[in-house]
Amino acid sequence: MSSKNKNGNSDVVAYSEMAIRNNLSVVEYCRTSMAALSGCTAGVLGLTGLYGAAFYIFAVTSLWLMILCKAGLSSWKNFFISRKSLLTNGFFGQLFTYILCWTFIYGMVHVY
Amino acid sequence: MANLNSILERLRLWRENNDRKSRKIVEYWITELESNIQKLGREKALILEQVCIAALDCNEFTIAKKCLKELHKDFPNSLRVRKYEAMLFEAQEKYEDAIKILDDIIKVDETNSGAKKRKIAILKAQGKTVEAIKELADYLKIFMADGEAWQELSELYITEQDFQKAAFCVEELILHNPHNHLLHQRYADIKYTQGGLENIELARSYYCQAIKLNPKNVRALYGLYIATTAIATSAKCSSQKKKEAQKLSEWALNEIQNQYKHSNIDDIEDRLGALQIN
Amino acid sequence: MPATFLHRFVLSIGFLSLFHSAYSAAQHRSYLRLNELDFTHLPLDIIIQALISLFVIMYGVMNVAGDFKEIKASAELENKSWETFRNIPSFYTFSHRGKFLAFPHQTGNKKHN
Amino acid sequence: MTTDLIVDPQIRFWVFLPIVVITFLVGILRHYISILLSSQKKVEIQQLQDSQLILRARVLRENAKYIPKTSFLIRKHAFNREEEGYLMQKRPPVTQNMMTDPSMMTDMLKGNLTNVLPMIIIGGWINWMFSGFITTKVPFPLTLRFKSMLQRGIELSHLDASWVSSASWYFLNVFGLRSIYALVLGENNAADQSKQMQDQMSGAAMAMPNDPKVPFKAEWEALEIVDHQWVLADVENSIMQSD
Repeated sequence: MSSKNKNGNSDVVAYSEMAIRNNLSVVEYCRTSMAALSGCTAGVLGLTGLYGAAFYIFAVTSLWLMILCKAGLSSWKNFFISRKSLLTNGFFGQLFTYILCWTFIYGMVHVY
Repeated sequence: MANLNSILERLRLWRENNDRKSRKIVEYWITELESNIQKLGREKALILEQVCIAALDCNEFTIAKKCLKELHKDFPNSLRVRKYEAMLFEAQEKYEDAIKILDDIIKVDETNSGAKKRKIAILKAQGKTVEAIKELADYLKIFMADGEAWQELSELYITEQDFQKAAFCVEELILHNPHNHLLHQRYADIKYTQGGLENIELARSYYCQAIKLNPKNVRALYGLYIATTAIATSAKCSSQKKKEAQKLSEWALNEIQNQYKHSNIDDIEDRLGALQIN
Repeated sequence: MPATFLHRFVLSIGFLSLFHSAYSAAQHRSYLRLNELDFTHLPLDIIIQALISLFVIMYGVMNVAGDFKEIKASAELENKSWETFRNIPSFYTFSHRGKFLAFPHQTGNKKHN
Repeated sequence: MTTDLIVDPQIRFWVFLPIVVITFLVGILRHYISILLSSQKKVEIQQLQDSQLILRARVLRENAKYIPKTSFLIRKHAFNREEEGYLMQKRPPVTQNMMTDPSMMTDMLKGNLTNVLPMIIIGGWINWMFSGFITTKVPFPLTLRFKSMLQRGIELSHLDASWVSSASWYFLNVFGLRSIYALVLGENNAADQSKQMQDQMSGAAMAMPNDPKVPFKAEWEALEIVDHQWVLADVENSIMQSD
């Protein structure tokens, strides 16, 4: 048993770089769309202040769940190395997109 | 329309895998693609290239010429399209003309590896393997990280039966791509063919590695079986080693039988006997 | 599977619906302003429509974005054989038996006649 | 206190929306212009050889454990042999002066032409064309510190900080639309396909410093200290145990 474990540890799982990059670009695409769209929705709903921030967190989390569903709840390990980094990566990177869309639609709908 | 989409999908797959399905591609071209050239969108150039090569492969020069004309319309100054012109000459066995075009390309762009490779392919087509090897070795002095070229060189060495050098090329490939079970299997194949106890033991290790990377690789399992049998029956071996080899060969046989559990093949051992070299 | 017509359809429906809800919200705001009422919250139907269309669009986007590939390096090689792997287009030679086995297709014949 | 400012709805259609549309379209236009202007970098064959050499030395170092020891030693010798080893080759020192190389200059000019110039011109034009409007309000409260950032062109000390002026709205757009461009234009859009046709087959690691001596030396050192451990030494037992 112990020798088996040792073997398991010494085997570094090889990942195909191409596939990783492909997956990341798909996720990035979804993330940017989600930031833009959820920003628009927040603007339509007229959320202000902390409600908007909460909505962003809600959007990111639900996107994460959707991606996991798409990859398959049990087989996500075939497609991503870490589930957590899928959630946290790009959290702040897309925040600016979200705020811009939020401000834009909020201005269009609620200000005038 | 759905039909066209599925064909495009298949072509894409073949392109990625380097499948040589020339006959099929030409058929697709005649039945579906030719009338829909404009609908191919951004893949148009890639598909035209693919069809062009396939057509040359099938001796369908009219189709190849048509593809070339389309490509030429879109990219009048592209060196890549010029290369396909050279390939057309090549397929028609007008090697001088082909070489002239390729030399022109190389003169314009010294780093054009595609044209250089074609020149080597021409030597190969003419049967001048030794010269092709020499050219390819020169090419590899510059493009050292070109896996395709190393692979081709190893094949050329094998046709010349220079297994030591072929093995060197495959080692290079393994370095570039250490997780590819096919390369490990190939290396073992070459080492086994080379013969001698040391080489066969090396072959055994690499067959094992190939199996480890892909347990479904039956060719490696067969290879492992014959390699271990050769060790077990070798006169020069210590009895300890023989025993281990015996064990491994039994294991390999067992694995092969597992693989074929669902198909009706019996007497694997007899069949394997036919593969033996002693 | 590539992005199908259905997914694009879903996507555009979602966009239309989101746009519609935005328009309704703007209308609601101007109605309130004309009647000098204070804005507290949007009518529930607009909120629900906006949220639902967000998820409809996201569903479309997820499908349009493309498929994930297996990241295990061995996954794509598992079913390949050496014969496919060793086939290199850059070094194709055309002087093989295919030449003698091949027969010109109809399209070729037509032009010759 | 903050909502009692009523903005003319005409501003929405004649200032607010046009700024977004203009910024977006200019971005798209700039993308295509930069594709048009981009020139194929000419790669010297010597540079190519050097970069491939380094690539090969690197994979040898990283994956040496997969090949037998003798094979590794042969390669190491070829790379590191004194006098004639690949990594010991002398290269004529390349001194590339920025000012004397005309292609470098044009590249720099093109970069300026497509990046900096439009931003200044369009920014100035928008500032002049739509000056002095309050366009929108950010839906979250901000401190007074942001006033100078968001209310460029409006000098009103009593105005709440979350109102945004037209000039500032333009700059918000310039920075915020970047990821949207990536979404719309895609990483491998149609424009890239034509570039591919112009023949680029020489593979990765094209970028190469002008002076290969430094990376050569580094590779040489790294290769010297590689300790070869053949990973296949015990593979027979491990596969038998693994099932």
